[in-house]
Amino acid sequence: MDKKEFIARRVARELKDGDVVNLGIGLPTMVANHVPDTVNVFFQSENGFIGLGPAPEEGHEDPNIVNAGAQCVTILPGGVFFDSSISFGIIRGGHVDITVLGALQVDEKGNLANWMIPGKMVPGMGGAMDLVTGAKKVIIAMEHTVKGNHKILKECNLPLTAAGEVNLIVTEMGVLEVTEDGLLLKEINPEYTLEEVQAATEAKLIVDDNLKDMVV
Amino acid sequence: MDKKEFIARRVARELKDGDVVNLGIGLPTMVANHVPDTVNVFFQSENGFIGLGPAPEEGHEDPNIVNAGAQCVTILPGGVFFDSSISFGIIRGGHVDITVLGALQVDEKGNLANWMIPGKMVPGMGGAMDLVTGAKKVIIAMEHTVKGNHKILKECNLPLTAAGEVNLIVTEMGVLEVTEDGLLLKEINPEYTLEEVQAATEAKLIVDDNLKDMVV
Amino acid sequence: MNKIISMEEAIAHVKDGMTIMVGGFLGCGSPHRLIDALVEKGVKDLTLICNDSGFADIGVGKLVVNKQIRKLIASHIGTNRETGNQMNAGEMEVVLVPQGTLAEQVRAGGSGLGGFLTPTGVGTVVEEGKQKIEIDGKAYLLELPLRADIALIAGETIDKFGNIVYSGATRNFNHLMATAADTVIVEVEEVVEVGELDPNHVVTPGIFVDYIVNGGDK
Amino acid sequence: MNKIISMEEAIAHVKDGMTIMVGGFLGCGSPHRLIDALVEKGVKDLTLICNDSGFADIGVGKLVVNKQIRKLIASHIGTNRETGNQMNAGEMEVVLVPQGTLAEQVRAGGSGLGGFLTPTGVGTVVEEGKQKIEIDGKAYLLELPLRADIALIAGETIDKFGNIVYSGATRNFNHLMATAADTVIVEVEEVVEVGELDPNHVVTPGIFVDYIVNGGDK
Repeated sequence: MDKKEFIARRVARELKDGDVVNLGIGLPTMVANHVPDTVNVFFQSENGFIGLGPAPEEGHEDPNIVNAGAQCVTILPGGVFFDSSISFGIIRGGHVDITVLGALQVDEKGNLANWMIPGKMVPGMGGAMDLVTGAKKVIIAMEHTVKGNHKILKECNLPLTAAGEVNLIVTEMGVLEVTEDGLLLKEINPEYTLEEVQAATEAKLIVDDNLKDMVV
Repeated sequence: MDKKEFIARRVARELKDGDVVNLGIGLPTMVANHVPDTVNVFFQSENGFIGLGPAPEEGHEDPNIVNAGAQCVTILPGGVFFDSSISFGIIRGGHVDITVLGALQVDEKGNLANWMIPGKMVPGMGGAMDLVTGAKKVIIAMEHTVKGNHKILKECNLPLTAAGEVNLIVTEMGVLEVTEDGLLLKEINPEYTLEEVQAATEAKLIVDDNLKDMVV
Repeated sequence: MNKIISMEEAIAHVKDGMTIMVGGFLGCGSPHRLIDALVEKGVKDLTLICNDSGFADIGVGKLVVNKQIRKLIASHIGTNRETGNQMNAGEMEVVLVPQGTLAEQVRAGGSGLGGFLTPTGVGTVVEEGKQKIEIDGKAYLLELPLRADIALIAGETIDKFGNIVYSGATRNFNHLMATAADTVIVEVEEVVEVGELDPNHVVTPGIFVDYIVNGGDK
Repeated sequence: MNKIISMEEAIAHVKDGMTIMVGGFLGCGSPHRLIDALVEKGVKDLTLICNDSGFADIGVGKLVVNKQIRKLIASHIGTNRETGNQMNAGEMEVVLVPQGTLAEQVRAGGSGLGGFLTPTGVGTVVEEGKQKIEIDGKAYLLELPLRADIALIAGETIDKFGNIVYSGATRNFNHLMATAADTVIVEVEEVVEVGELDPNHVVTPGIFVDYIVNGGDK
């Protein structure tokens, strides 16, 4: 299985019936494809609606119904359109249960950097700062390292998206919870050893007494 | 002609084509009956709509369409319903051209008191503080005195609704503009003498060089 | 996830001493059946956040007359003499708030804002105890958000997920209060199936609504 | 009071050096014909307030490519490489703002608020130069309102008075910007007679709209 799909599948298992969920662009968007049939969640699209559905069949695209990445999508029965102030009132007001985003860097204090690399790439924060600050639970879904370099650090050195707001990190290697004491490795992909996961992580990992295999 | 109707008729002449207008309860509400046919104004009702129309015919009342005084009214073609935050966004944001309210006291600095008499009557400010603060032009429509006592003062002694926001005062005796130098008597009802109007006013009146008769 | 409950189940959520928001403007758009049930049950020591205190026999005024309110936060109390009586007798605390400020406080409470700056109330007793901040030479009051344990609101039509459409001037505080309470109970005239409401016309998204009481059934 | 004007008359309102707000989200809900006319006319030195800088060939991105923007206030510029290039070359000033903050700033500008407190951006570079206020032990940034000389927005259906109904996700910043500019010009697909829109369904009241360009006529 592709790494990204593996991560998306594992994140999907975090979603509970009734959750309002906002998925970031890229890997996080793939989470929608793996929600169990028994779990009914509501996807919020920060550009202005709730009830985000799958991509339309070819020839049935409505240019007025797009996701936050400008891709044509659909709205499910029971969905609602609203303006950007209401959309971010929902987000900032704590009415989004889970947001799933990618990261450039994340650290053991739950700090997140995902919106710019000074002097190189400045896409802007879009809705990410509001989402990470406002959502009840922030899940980072990403590959554990980038080109062999650490992304899970003792301390982020890129400009932050938000300070201390990340709750869970899901990678192809494992599931890490941000705790007061640091990063708690709760699940490990059995394809990797503990030593390999620690070597791929700059922050010191606390291994859960009850460490489980990562199942997707 | 009844004093109140006289006042309402004169206030109606202040309304210009295209104005968004909010009328307070009581005398100000009567202004709506005297808008010239050639002038198209839009009445805003702070409980949540624009396009406030006349009272419905008997038997055609809709309990869901009431004015801010809980009286059944109608909505005109082109009207729009909205929630209270949008309603007061319109008011506070300066999108109401004229608000017409009554007063317990008004003074030469444009201060207004119309929401409580300590120890006696405390109805509350309702939307009056927002209206007086937010509307582009604030017109006070009231009888010049109450039981022979002054209402147009050097300085209000009741708790204020807003400081320095009143622009025009229309009574059965005349039309007074609040200027930096004090109250400017711009029109006088020919049934009264200048001396009578001044005697009925605590604040010292400045008489307009171009003083006109009050026409309704 | 069935949100439709009985009036009895709905009212069981309201406990003595809670802070409740109740929608409506002088009774227009108030959840009248929920209020009647609350009067019947006699829950007491409530803090009530509402635009006004209604009339003695209409809307939340009944809760005042029945002495169930310990503290009232409202913009207007002039249509219910009993409110003034209890206030003057020291039986009920009353906090009077400009209506636009009240609406914005509820909206802030529902949308995660820590407060807002309004020019309304500057130079009046409304200033008391509040921080005054000058922006570009103009004075504003810093007003803080309001939230409640429970919001009791009314809608016209709702789908089974809780998406609400309002009729006429009933929207007032109902939509805002739906966003600003831990538990939101809505009384409606008509319940329809999910998908029957146009997503462009829904005012209050169903994610805000916890329970629905189908008044039309009564 | 005829609000319907030609594209030429509409664009004549936009002058060099003005601050303009343009609705849309990555081009969805943008006033595409007004933008094209603006490109054609070549008005320059504009300050642009928009959610994003679009794509090089879609939405406000065209204005960037054509070097008509002196300063950009937006939440996202990653889909238009030209924006980053001009920013890095010092040709265009770019102020990046969290999207929810930007929406709220425009709303504040339109509704007479002097500012608001948001938790978004605390502990990040967004804090720089802003007042930080603690409420109940939680830190917030004081963000200030935004206004513009002109708002160019898009709607789906409008009546001749200017009441706007939107379709789908096109509402985004359009409704908010209609409240926050001295002059508001809306481009729509269809113009109907006053009274044809349901007063419960209109999103943007016509009192906010100064001019209508009937794109459907073109």
